Amino acid sequence: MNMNYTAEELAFRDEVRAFLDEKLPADIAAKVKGFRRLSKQDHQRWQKILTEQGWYATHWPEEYGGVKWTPVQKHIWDEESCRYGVPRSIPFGVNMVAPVIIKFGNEEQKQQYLPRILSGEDWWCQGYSEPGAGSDLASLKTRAVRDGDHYIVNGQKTWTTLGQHANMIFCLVRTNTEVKAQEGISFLLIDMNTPGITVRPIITLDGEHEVNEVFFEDVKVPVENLVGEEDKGWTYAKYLLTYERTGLAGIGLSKAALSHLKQLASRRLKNGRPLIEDPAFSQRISQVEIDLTAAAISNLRIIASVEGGGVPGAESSMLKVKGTEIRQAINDLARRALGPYALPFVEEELDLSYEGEFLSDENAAPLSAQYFNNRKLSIFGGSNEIQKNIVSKMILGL
Amino acid sequence: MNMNYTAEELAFRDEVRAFLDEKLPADIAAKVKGFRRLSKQDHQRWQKILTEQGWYATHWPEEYGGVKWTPVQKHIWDEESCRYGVPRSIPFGVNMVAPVIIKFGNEEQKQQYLPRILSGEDWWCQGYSEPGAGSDLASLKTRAVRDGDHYIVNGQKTWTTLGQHANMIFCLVRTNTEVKAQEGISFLLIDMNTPGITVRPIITLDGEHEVNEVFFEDVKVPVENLVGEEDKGWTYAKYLLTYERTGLAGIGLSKAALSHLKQLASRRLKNGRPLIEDPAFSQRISQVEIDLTAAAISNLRIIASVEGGGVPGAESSMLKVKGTEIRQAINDLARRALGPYALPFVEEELDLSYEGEFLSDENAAPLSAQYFNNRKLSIFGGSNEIQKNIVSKMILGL
Amino acid sequence: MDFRLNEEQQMLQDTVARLVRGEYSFEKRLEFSETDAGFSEDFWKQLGELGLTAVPFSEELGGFGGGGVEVQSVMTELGKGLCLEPYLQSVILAGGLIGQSGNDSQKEQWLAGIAAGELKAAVGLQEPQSFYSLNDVETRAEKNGEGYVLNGRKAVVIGGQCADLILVSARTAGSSRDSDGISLFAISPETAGVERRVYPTIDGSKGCDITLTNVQVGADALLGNEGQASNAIEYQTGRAIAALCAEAVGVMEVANELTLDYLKQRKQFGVPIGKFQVLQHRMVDMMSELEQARSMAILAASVADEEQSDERRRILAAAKNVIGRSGQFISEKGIQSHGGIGMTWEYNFAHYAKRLVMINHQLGDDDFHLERYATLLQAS
Amino acid sequence: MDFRLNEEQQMLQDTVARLVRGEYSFEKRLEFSETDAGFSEDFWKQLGELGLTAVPFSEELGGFGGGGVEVQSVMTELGKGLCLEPYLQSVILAGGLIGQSGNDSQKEQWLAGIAAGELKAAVGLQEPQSFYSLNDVETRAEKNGEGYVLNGRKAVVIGGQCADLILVSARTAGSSRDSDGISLFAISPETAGVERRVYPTIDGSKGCDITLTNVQVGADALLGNEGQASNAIEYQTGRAIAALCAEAVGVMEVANELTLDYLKQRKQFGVPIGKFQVLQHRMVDMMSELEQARSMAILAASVADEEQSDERRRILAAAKNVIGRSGQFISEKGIQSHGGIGMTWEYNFAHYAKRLVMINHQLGDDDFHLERYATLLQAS
Repeated sequence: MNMNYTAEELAFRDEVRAFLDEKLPADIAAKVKGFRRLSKQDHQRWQKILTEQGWYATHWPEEYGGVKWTPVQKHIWDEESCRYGVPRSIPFGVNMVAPVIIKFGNEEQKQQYLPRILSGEDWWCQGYSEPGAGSDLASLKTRAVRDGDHYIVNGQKTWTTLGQHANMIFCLVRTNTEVKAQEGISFLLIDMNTPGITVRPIITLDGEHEVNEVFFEDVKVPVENLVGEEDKGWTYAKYLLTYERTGLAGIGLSKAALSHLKQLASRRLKNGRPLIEDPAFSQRISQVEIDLTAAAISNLRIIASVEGGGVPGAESSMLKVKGTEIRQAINDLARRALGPYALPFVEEELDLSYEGEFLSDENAAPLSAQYFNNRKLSIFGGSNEIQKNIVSKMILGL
Repeated sequence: MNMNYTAEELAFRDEVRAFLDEKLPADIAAKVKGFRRLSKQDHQRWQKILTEQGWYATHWPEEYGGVKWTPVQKHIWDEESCRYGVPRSIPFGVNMVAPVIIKFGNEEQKQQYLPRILSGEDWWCQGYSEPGAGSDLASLKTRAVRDGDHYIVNGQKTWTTLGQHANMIFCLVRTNTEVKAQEGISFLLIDMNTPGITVRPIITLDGEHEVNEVFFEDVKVPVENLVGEEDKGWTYAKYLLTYERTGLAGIGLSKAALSHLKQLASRRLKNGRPLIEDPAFSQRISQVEIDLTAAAISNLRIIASVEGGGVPGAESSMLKVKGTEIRQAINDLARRALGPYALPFVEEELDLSYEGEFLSDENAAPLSAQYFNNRKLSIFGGSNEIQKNIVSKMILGL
Repeated sequence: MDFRLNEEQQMLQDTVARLVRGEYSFEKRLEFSETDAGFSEDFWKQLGELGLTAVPFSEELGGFGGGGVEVQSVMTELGKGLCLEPYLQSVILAGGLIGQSGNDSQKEQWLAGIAAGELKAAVGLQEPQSFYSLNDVETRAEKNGEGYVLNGRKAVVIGGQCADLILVSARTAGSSRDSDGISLFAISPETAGVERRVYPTIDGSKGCDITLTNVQVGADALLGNEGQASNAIEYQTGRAIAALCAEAVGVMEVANELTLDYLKQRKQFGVPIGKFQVLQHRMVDMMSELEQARSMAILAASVADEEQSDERRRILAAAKNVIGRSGQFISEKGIQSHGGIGMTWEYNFAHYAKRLVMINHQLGDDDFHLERYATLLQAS
Repeated sequence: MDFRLNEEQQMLQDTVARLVRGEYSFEKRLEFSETDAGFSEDFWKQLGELGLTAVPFSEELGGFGGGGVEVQSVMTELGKGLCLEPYLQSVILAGGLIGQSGNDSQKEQWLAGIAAGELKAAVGLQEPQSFYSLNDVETRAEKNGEGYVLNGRKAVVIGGQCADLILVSARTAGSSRDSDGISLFAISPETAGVERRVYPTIDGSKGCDITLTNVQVGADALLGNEGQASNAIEYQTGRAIAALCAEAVGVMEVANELTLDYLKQRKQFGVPIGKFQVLQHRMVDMMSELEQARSMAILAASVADEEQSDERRRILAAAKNVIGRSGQFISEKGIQSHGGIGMTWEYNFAHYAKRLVMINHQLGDDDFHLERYATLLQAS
């Protein structure tokens, strides 16, 4: 039993820190740490720096320009990223479609798409969910009908995160209606600029535009954009969904959010004293910090087991549930710490270049919105109910 | 909208108080208030006093010796009973089998059994649950086969509360195996002294003997002991189960337990001060008191609605869940208030005549045991899960 | 004992319900929210014309002397529509404070207008450092020849953006958190030195922070005796808590209806999601929380206009605690049961969910009131 | 980073597991519990013979210098069997206190016996008024010519009923709750003036309260420096917390296995009750709580033998808090999932449930440790 990093791992951590000290743009880090909005340009600027460092695709084979980090290295990167305020990587290209292309795509597809993901030329989004199919993915209705060298795609996708920035979308489409629900699905790569595609914003309850609906009306997609075999898309989809699940618990993000909460509670007053010194509030913070400590060790245990050759199984599902509950609890406390100032929604203060006086606290403006926005954590990425169903079946055999 | 009692109701309350002041034996009240064990004799002594007052059967028709209290009168009685430390009435005779006999029994049965319930000559117990059938009552297996003027009963009942004191048991038995589960059940009254009946104690985790298994081996029961029609017992059983459900929330008992908890927390020390002055503990007590206040009003709303001619529906099920959660929370706090003294189980201090020094607090001895024992509250009387199923179906239509 | 509304109360509630149904569709509300006023001037006018803004006032003022139950009837229906009008601020709080503390001439000057809905008033009782404690007052009022000069800042004045009159607490004696030494002043927002920073609130309403810089007011701006406002502030805040609880119950009722409907309509894996036991039991829990909240709103209404006492204080703290917890529970679980759709701007549920959480930030959240209750806890 | 046990640790754990499986059936445990000693003298002897009671001691004492992880391996397996032997009291706490504070002659006199399982020791650190605070010491030790005279009462001394040696804290200076002025004495229960009131505990073990009336001990009974015992007490209690957490994880593992089995076997309405989604999700929650507890037990073991620091204090408080909450959760939900059967004496689950709740009452419950953690909370 050894909970410490090896000398190599410590050296890697130093390397990560040196890199971030030198290369992470201060304005971007400030936005991340202050929960401000990031622009498309912010993401692209940072991706370029990562790609130059060779650290963008951290689980691709080296032949495609990836770097094969160990699970522990990946964890060290995540920890430091969250601590430094590195923007979350947009996963749809590098972490989602790329592994599918690498494993199931043909050589031409690899040559065509992977370099463009690395360079940032392509911004991918995901076409999985549909209005009628939330957790029940296999009931999807978007049709793709073969017509010569093309598929003609008709239907609608929803919850397409950052689809407004994307020029490429990977989609699950139904190519066969004669077979069982999961058997007639194919995996298509679609250029967003193809005629017939419309993107419509979905505004969330906090006023944010993060997700979209994507409509397909007689969209012509070349058959060479089919990944793998026709009607076998469900296999690829499952591969993608199980790929990279540990990250969903968001332990590093919770640590950053907790640190932010403690700073906030040190500045806000109650009865003339910092809120963090209030017995009840400090116990509430303590409870969530304790739970986070336990979840962080659980996370390390999963990482160490994967490093040792194990497969992260339903433990990741349990951790996803616990991790999202913890982050939501932190968001709840942050909102509570504002007291009456949880009400004002001062959008101008979300802008990092805002130079006026802050209404209450320099970091207050995003907090209530974030609390509401992060209710999604227990819904998206496989809702917490679905995760519990998975654990029931897979680990418990119920 | 009027939350106050009428003048008549206030007069009734005065009458109740005067009666309890005068007639409630101090030793019995002390046992009840100190959560001590009551003997069979204690129960019988008190029942006799109640019967003499004419207040034992508070919902029977007057012709059978009952007194028809209104829901509000019944509520006033419950409130005052809990406050004074009146023993809980053992419901199996007066509140369970009697209403069934009154509604579905024949005249002979009424003449034979009702006076003996009133006088305390008969102590009834309940033969509903079976080892294989918990919440799924209709799957019961105890058989009764007609043989001339008798039924021959074979099978086993369980969770028979205070069956060790009883001389009569009412049973659901299967008289027909050819029809659907719920259709072949009959309702039998059985003398516990009949040959072939064995009562075996079930000791609960707190060491208490409160429930029993009852075994039937070729037990001969005269056919005149059948209530109503053969194979129609399920109807009578359901009637019995829906009868008198409001009481299950135990609001009055929670009030008494809370008052007991506050006294305890005023005597126990933490850092040299009474525990009730500890900020965290006083907030925990406060939270449960607040929840109890709300539940008490919900209870009154149901009572007032019944008084106004309404039927208590699934609201009672919701209140049963909330009420039992509250009582369990109070029990939890009482155990916590003991600190390290939650561990010792000093049985001799359960005896009211104990004259030695108390190990920690005069009321400490029963508290941990009671905490464990009252886990039953959310299991028996229709588990809280079953209650929620009922509400889902009946009120919500899910 | 009878929890039914009497005929008059039922009529009152029906009137408001009809008005809200007719005038306050979800789409219209989004529009009202976007206006400068932050609510519907027209709807407010109708409330006034129908005598609804006068409900808690005496008959001389055009009201019908309604108490906690009547206010509850109005507020619950306004809650169902997520109405944005400053009923709580102007009618209950400002109206209540003037009614309790004002002298005859002040009442004459303002109360009839408030009761008629013609004068909109707001209250500034919180400050940047005060959290929810209304005795934590650092704004100072110094006496001078002409009256008083006020300096300080009042925080999160809901409805302050459009108020014709603002009541503010200011310290005329004592130090920061003393209950003695707090005075109440009625000021016009047009007075020199009054500056408002207006903002939307996240639940669709509007408010402002108010900076007072050498604001000169006359002696007639003082409401009640100098330095003795804290009792009236506490008492009227208590009435407002009862009203806010009633509003919350209306919001929760609709939130639960929407969730229940969704469970019946939405299908996954070939069945309505309401067939899943976990969602069923969660819905039952949400209904049960609503029942607890409803009971406390009723209890709060029953003491709102009673004389001040520790029992009244306890009940109101308990009610706000329950409402805060139930509201957040119904909001969070409702979103979860809806899934993504429950988080979208275009679907009304999300706005009910936001309002419920934000009600917890008005007049003290559940933690604050639990602490308050604990300080009033009786030993047995 | 590697969370696997090394070969030695694994062997150790397997040895204990085998022993417990072989010797500690549920039925036997009930019998052991009923004896005067309250545990199995025979099993204790075997622990000694196999060197298991020597695990944390140095090689000179016949041990193998095991640290937190080795102790964890032993305690988890003892937990799985609900073993009643005084490992925590004698080996970890008393052994640890003598090892840390004793002089050479005291160590020589007692440690080898404790390590061999031949001497059973217990600790009396709590008092009737102390709740869980070990600095709340009112027992007094007055110096006299021959040594010290002790007067006072020590509360809930688990294992005290059969101990050959009892370590008690007593105040030689200072007032009631000072951390300075606390001294530690090793006394024989046979000494005149020592009176034990023995009782069973609700989880099947035994303990006693000890009244000290003018108990005369020699100067050689003092462990460590006069008045300076509180650091050692805190430190060794920390080690004991880690050990108790490990025990709790063993108890929880079995409790969850039993519940899961029951969900699969028990049928209602024609299907195994594990087909009901509410029970499935609850079981997942119970597993998830176990994972949280397991993580904290590992973390606690990793700091148990580290030098004292605020970080160690925080981790141990956090661990005990998590264990207390998880244990109660698994106990209560497990009973609920079992239904009535989960509450019966004859079925082993009930005894696991009781032990879990009672672990929360040893060495401070979750509330106590949350409060402690909060006082150590770092601002960022």
